[in-house]
Amino acid sequence: MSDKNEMVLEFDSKSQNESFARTVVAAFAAQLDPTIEELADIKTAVSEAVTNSIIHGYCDKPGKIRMHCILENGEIMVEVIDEGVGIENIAKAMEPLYTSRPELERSGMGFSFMEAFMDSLEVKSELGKGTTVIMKKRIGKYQSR
Amino acid sequence: MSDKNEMVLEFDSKSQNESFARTVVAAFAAQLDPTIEELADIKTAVSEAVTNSIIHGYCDKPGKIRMHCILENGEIMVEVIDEGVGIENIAKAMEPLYTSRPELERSGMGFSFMEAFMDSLEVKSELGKGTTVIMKKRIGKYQSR
Amino acid sequence: MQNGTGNSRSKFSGEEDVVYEVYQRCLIIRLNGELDHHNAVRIREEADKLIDRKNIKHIIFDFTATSFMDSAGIGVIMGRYRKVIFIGGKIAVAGVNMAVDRILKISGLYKIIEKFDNVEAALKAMQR
Amino acid sequence: MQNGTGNSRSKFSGEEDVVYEVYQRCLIIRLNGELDHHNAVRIREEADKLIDRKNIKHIIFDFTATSFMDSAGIGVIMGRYRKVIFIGGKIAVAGVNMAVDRILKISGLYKIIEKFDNVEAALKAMQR
Ligand SMILES: Nc1ncnc2c1ncn2[C@@H]1O[C@H](COP(=O)(O)OP(=O)(O)O)[C@@H](O)[C@H]1O
Ligand SMILES: Nc1ncnc2c1ncn2[C@@H]1O[C@H](COP(=O)(O)OP(=O)(O)O)[C@@H](O)[C@H]1O
Repeated sequence: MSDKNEMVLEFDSKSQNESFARTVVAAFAAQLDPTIEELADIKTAVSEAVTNSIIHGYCDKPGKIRMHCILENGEIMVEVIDEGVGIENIAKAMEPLYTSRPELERSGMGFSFMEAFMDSLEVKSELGKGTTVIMKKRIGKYQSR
Repeated sequence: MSDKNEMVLEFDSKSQNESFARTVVAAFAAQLDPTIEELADIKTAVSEAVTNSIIHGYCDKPGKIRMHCILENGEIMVEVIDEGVGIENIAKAMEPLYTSRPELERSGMGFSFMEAFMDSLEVKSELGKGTTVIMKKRIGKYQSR
Repeated sequence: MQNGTGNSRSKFSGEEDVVYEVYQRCLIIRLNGELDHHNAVRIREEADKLIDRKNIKHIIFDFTATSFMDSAGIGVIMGRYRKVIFIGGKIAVAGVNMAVDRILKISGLYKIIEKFDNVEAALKAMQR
Repeated sequence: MQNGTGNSRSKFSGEEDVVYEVYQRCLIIRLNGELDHHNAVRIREEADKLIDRKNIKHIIFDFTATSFMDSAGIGVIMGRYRKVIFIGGKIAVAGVNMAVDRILKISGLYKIIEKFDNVEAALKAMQR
């Protein structure tokens, strides 16, 4: 299976969909025949991005989250897109331990985990427009760590 | 969890995505706390509809399949949509054992299974435009059979 | 299809191994994993090769480890039935779980195939 | 959250039961299932109620049956740490599998909490 496979999932910004989104990505990534560890890495990273869209992007209010995935040449690309409040200072947001919502017991480690568990992480955001997180990871033979 | 939850999945018309589509619907339907049997029913019905889009709608050529799901009031609605060749005579297509592709060892039981395993089935189609299959099933306390 | 690298590989995709065994003129097909259109294509090819080469007369489908089946499975069974019926062959199913049983019932296949608790019982009946 | 109807219900959604046990002033939280933001909200509430009512000093998080954890889990542990540290309490983790261990390592939490093979070992060390 070396040809490209692509999917887009759009779902409601509700916390019970965090688990759903992880399961969907894992089921799709399974086509690249990942190890259990690689699958756990991807699930964790996606969970962080989706949770961020729900609690930061949409501030727990209704909204739609889009997840775009491509499998190609042994690599998975996951894009998590919201049309929420956006991020004013991306560099600051990505600093380890920075969180704008300590009252929710957020640890400020979401972006750090996405970086640690995926090969690459890119964040695009515009205030009032929304946020897009793009993550890539090479699967299988080509170990990343 | 009685409020509405909605998702749309768009994926490539490839046979390896039959299993993926089933898994996604099952993971989403799980929020209604279905029995193993109800989950198996939904997976079978979705598998039939998605397979039909791949082999009949797109005739194994590239295309996109959209799956739209709503959970509401203990019921799951699944819509499987393709923009393939369409069906000329829907009534005839839905007859048990009718198949246009016996050479692929199709049994002509796809629509019969969708009807048997879901509470309701609706088929809309236009030649050259595509086909939409809409299925509903009540989950849990309110047993359907 | 075999996953030679082993150990911690996940088995999520449902591409588990289908196992074929031949006893005299009887072919046993152990349908491990999911039996849908995607997998049916491959199973059909592999089974037909064996049927021709090994001069197979009877076929036993073992569903003990089948996690999913849809109408593509019915097509696989019907197709093999058509191949062996002309030489007086028979088709049996074994290890049928509840989900597969309902599908076989609805399909009407039990009119032309026989169900056994396990492969051993089916083998005994066929070699009689 | 308990699923009273039992038997053939599927456990797909990850809403498995978190179990709380109190031994003297030590609270054991068995994190069965998935620990994400969705479940963290509930666990935080339930744990804090017990901590206040039972005058809890030490907390042991048991990850033996944890199938998933992300940074929301770090938040849950850190939040409980802040609650008990002022009264000289300690936090321990037990039954940590590889995935959870990597997350705890990256988070730096091992600087302030201790890891034990199992709950019994943690209990013994805490009650010393
Ligand atoms: N999708 C998003 N929309 C708006 N703000 C976001 C989004 N994702 C992250 N942020 C901002 O970046 C900060 C850091 O994110 P992160 O590292 O995941 O930590 P945490 O989620 O624990 O706060 C958040 O506190 C928030 O202010
Ligand atoms: N999505 C579709 N697009 C075009 N034709 C379809 C579609 N779904 C079903 N059909 C037509 O309806 C017939 C009956 O479908 P079905 O009952 O599922 O049986 P089978 O798939 O085994 O042929 C098909 O053979 C095909 O001609």
